[in-house]
Amino acid sequence: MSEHKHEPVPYRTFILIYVALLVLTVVTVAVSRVHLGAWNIWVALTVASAKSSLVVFIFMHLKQESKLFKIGIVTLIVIVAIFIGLTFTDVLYR
Amino acid sequence: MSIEHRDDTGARFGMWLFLYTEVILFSGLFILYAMAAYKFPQEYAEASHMLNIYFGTINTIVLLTSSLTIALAITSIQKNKIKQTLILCYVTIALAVVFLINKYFEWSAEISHGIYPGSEHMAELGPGITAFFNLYYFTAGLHGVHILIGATLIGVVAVMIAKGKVTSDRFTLLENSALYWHLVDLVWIFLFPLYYLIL
Amino acid sequence: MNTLNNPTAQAVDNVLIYIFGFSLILLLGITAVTIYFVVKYRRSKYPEPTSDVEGSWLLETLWTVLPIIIVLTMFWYGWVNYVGLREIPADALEIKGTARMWSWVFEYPDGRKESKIYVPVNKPVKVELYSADVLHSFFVPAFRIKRDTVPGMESYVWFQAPETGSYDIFCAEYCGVGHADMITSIEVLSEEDYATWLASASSSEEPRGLVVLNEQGCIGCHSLDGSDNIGPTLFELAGTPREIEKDGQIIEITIDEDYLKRAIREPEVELTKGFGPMMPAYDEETISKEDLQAVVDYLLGKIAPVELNGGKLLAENGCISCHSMDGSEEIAPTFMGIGERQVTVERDGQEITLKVDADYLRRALLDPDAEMVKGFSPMMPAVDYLSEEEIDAIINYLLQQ
Amino acid sequence: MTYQPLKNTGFYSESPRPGVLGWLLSTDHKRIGILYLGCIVVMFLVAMVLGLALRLELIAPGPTIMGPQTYNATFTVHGIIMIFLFIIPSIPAAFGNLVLPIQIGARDVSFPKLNLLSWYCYIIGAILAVTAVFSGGGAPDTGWTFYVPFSTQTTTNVNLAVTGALMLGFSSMLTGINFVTTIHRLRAEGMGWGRLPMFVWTLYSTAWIQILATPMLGITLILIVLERVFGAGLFDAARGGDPILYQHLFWIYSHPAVYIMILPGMGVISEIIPTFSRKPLFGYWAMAFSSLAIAFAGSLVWAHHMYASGMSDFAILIFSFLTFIVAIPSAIKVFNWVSTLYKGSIQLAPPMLHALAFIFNFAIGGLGGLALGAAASDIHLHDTTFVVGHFHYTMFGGTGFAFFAALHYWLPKFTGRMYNHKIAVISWGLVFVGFNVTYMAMQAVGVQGMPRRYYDYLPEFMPLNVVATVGSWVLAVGLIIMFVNLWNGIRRGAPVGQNPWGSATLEWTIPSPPPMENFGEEDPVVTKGPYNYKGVVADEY
Ligand code: HEA
Ligand code: HEA
Ligand code: CUA
Ligand SMILES: [Cu+2]
Repeated sequence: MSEHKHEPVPYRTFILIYVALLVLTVVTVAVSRVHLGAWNIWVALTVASAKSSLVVFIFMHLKQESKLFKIGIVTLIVIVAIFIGLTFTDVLYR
Repeated sequence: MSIEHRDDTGARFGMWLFLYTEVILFSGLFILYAMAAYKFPQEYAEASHMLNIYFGTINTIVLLTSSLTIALAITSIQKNKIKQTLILCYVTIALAVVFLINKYFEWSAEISHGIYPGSEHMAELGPGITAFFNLYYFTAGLHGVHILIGATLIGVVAVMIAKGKVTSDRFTLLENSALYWHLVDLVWIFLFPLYYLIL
Repeated sequence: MNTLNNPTAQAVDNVLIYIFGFSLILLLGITAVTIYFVVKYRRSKYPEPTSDVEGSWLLETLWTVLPIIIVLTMFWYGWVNYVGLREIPADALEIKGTARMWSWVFEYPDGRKESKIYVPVNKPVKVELYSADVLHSFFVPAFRIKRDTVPGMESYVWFQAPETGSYDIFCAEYCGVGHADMITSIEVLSEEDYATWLASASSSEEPRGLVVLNEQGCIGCHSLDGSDNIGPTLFELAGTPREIEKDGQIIEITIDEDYLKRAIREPEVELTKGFGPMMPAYDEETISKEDLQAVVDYLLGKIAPVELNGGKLLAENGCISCHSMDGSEEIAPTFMGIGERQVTVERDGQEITLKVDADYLRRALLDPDAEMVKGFSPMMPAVDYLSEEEIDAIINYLLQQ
Repeated sequence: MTYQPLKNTGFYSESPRPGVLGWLLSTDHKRIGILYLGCIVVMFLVAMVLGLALRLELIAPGPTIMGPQTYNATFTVHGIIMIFLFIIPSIPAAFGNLVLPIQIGARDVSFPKLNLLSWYCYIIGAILAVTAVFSGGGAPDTGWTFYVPFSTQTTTNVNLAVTGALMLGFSSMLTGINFVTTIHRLRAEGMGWGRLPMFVWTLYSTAWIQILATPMLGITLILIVLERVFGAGLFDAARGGDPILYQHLFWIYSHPAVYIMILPGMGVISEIIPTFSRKPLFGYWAMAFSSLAIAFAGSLVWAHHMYASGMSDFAILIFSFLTFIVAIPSAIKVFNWVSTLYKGSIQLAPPMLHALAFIFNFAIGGLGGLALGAAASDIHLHDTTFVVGHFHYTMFGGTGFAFFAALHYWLPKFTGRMYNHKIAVISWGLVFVGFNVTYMAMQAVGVQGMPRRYYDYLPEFMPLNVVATVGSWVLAVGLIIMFVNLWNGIRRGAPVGQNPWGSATLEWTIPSPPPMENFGEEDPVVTKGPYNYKGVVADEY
């Protein structure tokens, strides 16, 4: 089994990402205090997705992993979306 | 070549697959959340106001920091800085403990207000709010359990590092428990806005 | 599958026949080809394969596209007919049906409650469905309609019966021990029978106690005829001894008013030996003090036996639909003035004329075909399923006409 | 016949640890496979006897051999055992473990220890499920679907049963993770994706379902327990819950689960039919992709179990449509199997007979599924014994027969002994006939409108019920003969060479039973496809 060792990620990168995450956290909290009605939830979710992709790609090294890993993630997201989406076809139209 | 051949990528892939299952596990609770949120928008806003946003924010920061430290730990073990790695692991565990203590105070505060599954005070608050808090307790509770597991994992790995079983060229165990820890963080990244921040 | 000529059943049967038909063709085709190949290319005849084709994209596309078309027609046909099951004709009669472990209560617009559905023939009927406890399902095979009753949610079904008669209602969603016994029926009555049924404020005739027992569905678990099923029977309770289980130990008691009241208000406290704690408690809201008293009185037989009403019995048992009260004689002799009438009947071959009296009527009820009234053909069912008392009541009633 | 000792006893004798521990602590995929197989067959027999009891009760209206409570408990336990303890692990966990690594030229799965762990999860689950029957408030009576609110109210022993199911789910999940990783990482040199035996492809698709769907069962069951313990009321309408959402969560797992059940079975059939026609599988890639398609589309149709539940009509429109789409890949498979026979050289050995029976039964079951998938007709058929007929046709007539086929096909490989063919054929005939009589009658009485889960029924349903019950006796006789024959085969059948059927996949290129580590010193190098029978000869036995 050919084991390609990928280079250690420099500390700096991690620190930067960390700062970015903190900033985004502040952003959500701040935004959530202003009234946007239904938009609040969507903003919150977008920010959350941004944060999580940072964690997944950098902290979890997905960036360095092979294509297989990425395809896996996409599949996962699609499936979760299907589960939630199709359940809504019931609850939304009842 | 024997069956004890080594396949780090395979091991990591296996771990990722396991994380998928964890995501689906929580997605079940998020489905329930979404449906109830659609049914009771006002009640949900009200209820989330009853949660203490400071506890939530602090815990978010705590978890993000712990995510950072464990990520750094991997780089440092790759650089064969064993001592540093160990310290980073301990810090991570410490942060996990902080998180749980924080949660303990938060919950005891809420419970003292009579807000917990099955309490008669909740019954008075009406269905929407009850639904919110039931889900909140179960989701946060399940997340708490994962924190415990993750911390223990990292603890075990730390011991193995100290014993030299996990080294700069054989550190998949550390990577995998780090992956698990990041997942715990990921769940919270969604849990936090959904429960504490919706207006 | 007996295709019934009522709208909902038609809708469903169309689809069933379409899909089953197609399926049968496909199944036979596939099986035939398989058997043909197996026989033709058996190893004894062909020791080695005579071809090594690995596949054919032409065929693959063919048997991907064709099935898609086939199933899509099935899907669409199924859907449009389903829509028919949900769209209720405007003038539908509305009945409120509530399921509970393990019985049905149907409430009519005039507030009357029955454990059966009585509806006029040829009238669209909407049944609004509710559940008092767990999931149940309102299922009428004859009309091909089914819908779950969900706690905290309203749903409905509709049907229209072109023929009078009795149609079974099953509970199709599993709901515990009584699931299979949760059977009642839709009684489709002719216009005039329905009118009589509406008029006869039936429930008031029966003693209040029995009415409550029926309404609350007690009968679902407790028989009145001495047979124990899910719960102990309610037959002749007065003064009978009972082994009951109270906090752990078995004690023997004789059934009396207080015991019965306790047993209804808080059943789980004293359990009759050999029965599980399944009965729900009935509090003030569900059964008022007065009703409770009425029930207990009824159970202990403290009330005069019901005065059976022959006229009502005739209506209930559908006699009226053939024997008119107004002298008209389409199908069968009228009941009008039957009390003092001469009839010419045909008994084993020869004709005889006789005066209508009690035993003639009894013979006519129990063995109608033995003495056929002149000019009418044998079609009346023997009503031997009626009790002695009921038959007497009917005869008295008829003689007074 | 006279007893002949085996020349080599392969992985049975070679083991790091001797005796029982050598089995209970073994991480060898073959030994774990055998452990699974043993437990699964035992569970199968137990649940079958329960099934027989159910039929006996239904031979006449009214209580015949049991009362309502017993009946409810019986079909619940029958269902739970058959689904969670028999059919879901049956082919993947037992034959998957035995065959998969060898077929891809590996020496074991990626995570042998995890593999053993998943077996222990299975055992714990089994123990919990069984104790649930004999302890506490009595055997669970919820049906295998655990529908709320009944399942949260009944006084019977639901908690234990549910926890058991949870463990079993976990076991199945771990197997899934193991297989996906193994197939990706441990394929031998030259074993490209285009050379994977179809059995591997189906196991791969199955494994993905096990990973992506099973956790949903986990959370659902956890919620039931929490509901019962803390009375939280997540599904309680009075407290903002929604009983129908439970059904969504349950079926989000349990419909994909039915494809966990059938896909490996389809894989087995796709191995056997080419072997006994000595001809390549027709439409290899179509078969491979249809497996993935079933796995994916299978996760889009769950709510077709809920047409009558009070779900929105729009949802019914969507799910009915998707349900019909999911039938297509199955159709493709059937057509390809039949075409594989064309111009072959067909030998009706016992495995082949079971495979052909599979096609027939599965076609009936699946086509019945179409009648259930259409909105209007399902309203009538839902929760009638037609549904019971449908899923026995797919699960027993499909997966069950595939399991029998696999037993007749691979047992000689892993025991080194051959069973008696004549008896095998006779038992096959009895099982096939008995099966169809039983469940055809059940489907028919369902169309008449007899609801399922009824211990008692109206007289008009009696004739067909009697037929079904009598059929189940024929079935019983056939099955007993079959199992006895196989058992004798294992004990003292004639020793077989390494390739009794003349198959072309890798497991037949090594001794029977295979040695530890499967292959000799150097790893195998694959040079030809799995269905290339050129020059492959079946050796005598
Ligand atoms: C191995 C298990 C298995 C399999 C493979 C299937 C396969 C299918 N099932 Fe089944 N099903 C169950 C197990 C299974 N099912 C169980 C256990 C239940 C009941 C659960 C409970 O309530 O207890 C159930 C219930 C069930 C229902 C709910 C019924 C109800 O409760 O109202 C429905 C409804 O749509 C359904 C549909 C289908 C369909 C469309 C398929 C399709 O995948 C079938 C595809 C196959 C074919 C189509 C036949 C082969 C193809 C041909 C012969 C070629 C010709 C075909 C065409 C041209 C289309 N099933
Ligand atoms: C793989 C799945 C599977 C299999 C193989 C079977 C096999 C059988 N099942 Fe069942 N069944 C289910 C899965 C399965 N079942 C499920 C999931 C349900 C739904 C439960 C619910 O509603 O919740 C169900 C429900 C169900 C019902 C409906 C209950 C109801 O709704 O009222 C009935 C009724 O007849 C039934 C009967 C049978 C019969 C007669 C067999 C026969 O095939 C059995 C054949 C075997 C024998 C006749 C005995 C053979 C004897 C031996 C092999 C040797 C004996 C061994 C020893 C003594 C150790 N099953
Ligand atoms: Cu009520 Cu089943
Ligand atoms: Cu399904």
